[in-house]
Amino acid sequence: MNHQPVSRRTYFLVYLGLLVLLAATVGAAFLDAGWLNPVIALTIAVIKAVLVILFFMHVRASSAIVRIFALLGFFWLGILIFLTMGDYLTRIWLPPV
Amino acid sequence: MPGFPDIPGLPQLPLFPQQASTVAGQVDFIFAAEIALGLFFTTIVVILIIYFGIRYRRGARVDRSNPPDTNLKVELSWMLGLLVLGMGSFLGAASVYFNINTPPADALDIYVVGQQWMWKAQHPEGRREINELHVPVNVPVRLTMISQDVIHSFFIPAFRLKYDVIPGRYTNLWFEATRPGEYHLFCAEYCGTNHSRMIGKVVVMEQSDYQAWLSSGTAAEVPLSDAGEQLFSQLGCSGCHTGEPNATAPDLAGIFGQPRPLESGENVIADESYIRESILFPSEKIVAGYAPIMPTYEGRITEEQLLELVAYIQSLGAGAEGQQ
Amino acid sequence: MASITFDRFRENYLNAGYTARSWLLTLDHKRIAVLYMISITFFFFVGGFAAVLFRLELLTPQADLVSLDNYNRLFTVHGIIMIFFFLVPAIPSVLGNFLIPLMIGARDLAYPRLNLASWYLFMIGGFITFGAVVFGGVDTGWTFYTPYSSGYTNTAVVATIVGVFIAGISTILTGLNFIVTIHKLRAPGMTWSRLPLFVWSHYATSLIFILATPVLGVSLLLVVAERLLGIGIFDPSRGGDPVLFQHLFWFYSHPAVYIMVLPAMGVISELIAAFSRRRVFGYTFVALASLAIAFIGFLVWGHHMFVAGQSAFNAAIFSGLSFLVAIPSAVKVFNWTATLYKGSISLDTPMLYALGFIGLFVIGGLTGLFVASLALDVHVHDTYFVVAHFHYIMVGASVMAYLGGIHYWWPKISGRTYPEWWGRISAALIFAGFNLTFFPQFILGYQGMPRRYATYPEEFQVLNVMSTAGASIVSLGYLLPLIYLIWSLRTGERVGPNPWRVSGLEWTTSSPPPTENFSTIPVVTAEAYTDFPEDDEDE
Amino acid sequence: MSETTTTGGAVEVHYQTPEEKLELNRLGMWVFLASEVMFFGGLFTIYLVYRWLYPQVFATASRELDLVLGTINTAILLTSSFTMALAVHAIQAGSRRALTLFLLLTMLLGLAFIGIKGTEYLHVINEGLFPNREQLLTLSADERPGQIFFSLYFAMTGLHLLHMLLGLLVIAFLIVQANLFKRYSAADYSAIENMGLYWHFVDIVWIFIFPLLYLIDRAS
Repeated sequence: MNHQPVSRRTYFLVYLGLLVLLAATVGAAFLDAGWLNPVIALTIAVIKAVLVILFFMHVRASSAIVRIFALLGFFWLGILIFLTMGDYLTRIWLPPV
Repeated sequence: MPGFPDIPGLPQLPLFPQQASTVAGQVDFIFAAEIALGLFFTTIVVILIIYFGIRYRRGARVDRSNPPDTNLKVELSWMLGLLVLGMGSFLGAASVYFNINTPPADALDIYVVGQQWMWKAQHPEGRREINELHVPVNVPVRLTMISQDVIHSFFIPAFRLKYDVIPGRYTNLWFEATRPGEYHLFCAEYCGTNHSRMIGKVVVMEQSDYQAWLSSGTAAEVPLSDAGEQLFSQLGCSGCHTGEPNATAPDLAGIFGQPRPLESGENVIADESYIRESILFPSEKIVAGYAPIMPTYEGRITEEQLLELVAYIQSLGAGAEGQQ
Repeated sequence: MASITFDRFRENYLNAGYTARSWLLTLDHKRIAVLYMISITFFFFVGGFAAVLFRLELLTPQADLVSLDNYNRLFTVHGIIMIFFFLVPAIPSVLGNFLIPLMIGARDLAYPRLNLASWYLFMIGGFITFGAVVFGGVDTGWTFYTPYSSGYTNTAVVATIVGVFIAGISTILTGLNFIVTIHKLRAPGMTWSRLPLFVWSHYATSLIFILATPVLGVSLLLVVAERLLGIGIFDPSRGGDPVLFQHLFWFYSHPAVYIMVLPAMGVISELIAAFSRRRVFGYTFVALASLAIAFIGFLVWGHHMFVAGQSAFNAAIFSGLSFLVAIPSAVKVFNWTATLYKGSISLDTPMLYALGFIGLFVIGGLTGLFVASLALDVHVHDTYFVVAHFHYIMVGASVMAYLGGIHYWWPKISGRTYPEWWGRISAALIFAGFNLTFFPQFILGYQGMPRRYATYPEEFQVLNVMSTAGASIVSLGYLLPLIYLIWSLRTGERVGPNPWRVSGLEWTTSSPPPTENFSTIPVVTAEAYTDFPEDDEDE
Repeated sequence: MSETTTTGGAVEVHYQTPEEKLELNRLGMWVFLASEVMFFGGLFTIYLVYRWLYPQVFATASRELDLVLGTINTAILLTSSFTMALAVHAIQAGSRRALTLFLLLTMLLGLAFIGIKGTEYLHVINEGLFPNREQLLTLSADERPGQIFFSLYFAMTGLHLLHMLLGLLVIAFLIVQANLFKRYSAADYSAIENMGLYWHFVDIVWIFIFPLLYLIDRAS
């Protein structure tokens, strides 16, 4: 097994990418894009998180089981958010009885 | 949903409490149906366990050759059967639930405030009562409920109905009583020391008796909307909500139940919750064309007074202009 | 029971050391399991004592034995201690801890130090909470609903929550340990399709441990922050929604029901196979049903909130999903029943517990459908119907399985037999007493008696008296095993590796097992439950 | 690998090879992080609910936070993640010296983050924006949900900070272990790798906290 799954050069490029994305997200916040603002902010955040997970945390070079557990938490968080927000989003559908 | 047969003398049956509302029979029907379903499965499992337990007891000389290991068809068929039965029960119970959750438009309004540890009810005509609720028989009644402190739950077993009474937000419960009499009223959500003493009774009366009861109140018990109108000027609301075309605050006549355009471009229905929220947190949902200048009344007004204001604004909407 | 010549001085995990240090600093999963067994037994009797007291109070409609406040404290003690300090850790931390390495052919769990740390965290949390609820008194119920818990009660909520939080960390670490162990430390040949069903169900349980517990942790922390710092996230006077707390609370606490029942199902699968002397019918389906229950169990929490102010639409989704969770549960029951077919059934104490489990679980599970039905739940929610339902699942089923498992593996744990006659008596007493205690509560609930009531209208008295009578029988039933199992440590017959003559790796090593479990790591060549030694009884 | 236990018996023969030990510990850490995702996830869920209920108040309240400090802190944390990645890289090559250097750098950056966060807290508290403070109760009385925003601000950043502090303690411990006791090598670096995973996770949490709290509606 290769003990160094990611090279220094890649780390540096990812780091630069993260800083660029940080600048992008701060910049985008000053554009008045209405409902798109939070969407842009969260999309950039997700890209940053994925970069960190894939490269800094070596998931790109990891075993299948590690990848599954890397996804598991986020998947379950999705369940929590989806069904909780489901309540708040649909409270206006019927009169709140 | 067919109703559960209304057997005379049912109250004597230990399993079922009195049925005194239109949904009670429906709920009892679902209950009976699920008991039947449950008995069916329990009997099968119990009989099989006893039968196998005796027939295949250790030492018994029986044919034990080739015990089945697994059988996809058997597994799939009982899964599918359960799915069908489950979805059937789900749909039956859900249809009654949506009925419970959709009050008819012509329902009689009564306001309920829960607090540690009592129930307070206000009738639009002015009668107020504590730990009792008088309602007419055969008339749909809609309760608008709110709590002054912690979560309570308004529970009338004879009606098979309950709904939580939550601080900070109105909840509703509607019913149509079918049988005059006195029924238990319980608080079903644990609310502290005297939770088990937060009980009372619901008195279902003939409609004529109810009218007589309504008008037998003291002179202090003015109709809610009148009390609300008084508050409206006392608190200074009428200074801005003058009703004139160029006033600094919107005209409130005829808005009740109507969609209101907001600054943010959305629409919101001016229901009880919206009116309450606008009095307590005025700047959150500003009606388009107005400045956020209204002060908050949070902490300066009780839940009962809020309900009086709601009733007052509702009474303004009674005219035809509300339909425009 | 077959007795073979046995070297009584053989080195095993029990005689590996007698000092307090050799127990309190042990890294042996078997010794840690024994430590857990002692601790949860203590908590069980604390919680049980509270239950006896308030059942006595409920003999009469008035509050004459204890005050209203003390009644509220008693049911809170009962709920918090029983759930967080008995039911949740009972089977995983005792039987799971003891058996998972033995069953998969490993020498220990993946992280022995972490395992010991889990026990210490459990004890620290346990004693903080114990002190708070017993000496301070907390009256929120185990559900800690806001805004009562965060703004209104003036009891020792903060200390209680701190204890529960620490115990929560302990269960997360236990779950983590099990997951890594099951993934990485299986003996050669022990493929996933050969894992005992006990291990499958503990794997599913561990997933719930690690994914649900933190959500409870953070929502309880916010209650503490609200009390101490004035951070007001659920406070309605600032626009907060107390119902949001319920969402987060039940996101843990509904799956927590499966934390209590899944390991129990694992135990039952083992017992049914062992005492029918055949492979569990539909092994794959029973195994996958555990995972299905764990997964669907996360999608149904809203059925605790049908009348709590949730949107009717969302309530309907939760109701539909709740019916789905019945399918894998029923699949298990049907498969256990089918396992009896063409088996060679003996009704030893563990099997009596297992059959009792099936009976109580069927009733508890089916009444689960009642409370999952939207309109019906409007009526029975927060009444004794719900109380009866979840006691059938959590006490009826889980405790039966725990006791059945303890009896079945007692020869493995202690190296000695237990008195069979007393075992059967206790199983029968518990089954009968339990039904007498809780069946009347179904009727009571449908008649409308709300839960957590210290006083009640007089027409409910007859059923309450029946319930209390049953509770006294059940208490006796629970005391019996405590006495005769301890007694058997001195008087029980010493046994060989496989006294039940059943299949499973844990029965291939001596009883009690040596510290290193196996002298050489076994190589597995057979499917689960197929390796029964020849039965010599029919000769 | 073998460990001696205090029960007197020798137990451990879990790991056949160093690789297997690394993989086992790596899996353990990821399972733990899945749990941590749900821990912070509860808070994020609460955040989403209230932002949906009170979009205006959240936008107003968010503008009270110092964007410059927030951005600098984000950059610092990203940099610390980078140095942490290099630390793991160093020990994978067996260099304890480089490991120590990068761990020290990471600690320094982490301390800088905490320092800046501290001044930000002081600023916010002095403005009276701590929930239940007189100013917040009176200044924006008709915007009570603003208190929920600041409650969430303190809860989310506070728990994040707590995780950072814990991480810094462990890094300090690792530095001591590596230098005083010559632990860790190219074949045995689980502790370092897991510390890295933890640190990156804390970074990811911040990556989401930053836009959600600081960047709600800066345009208007």
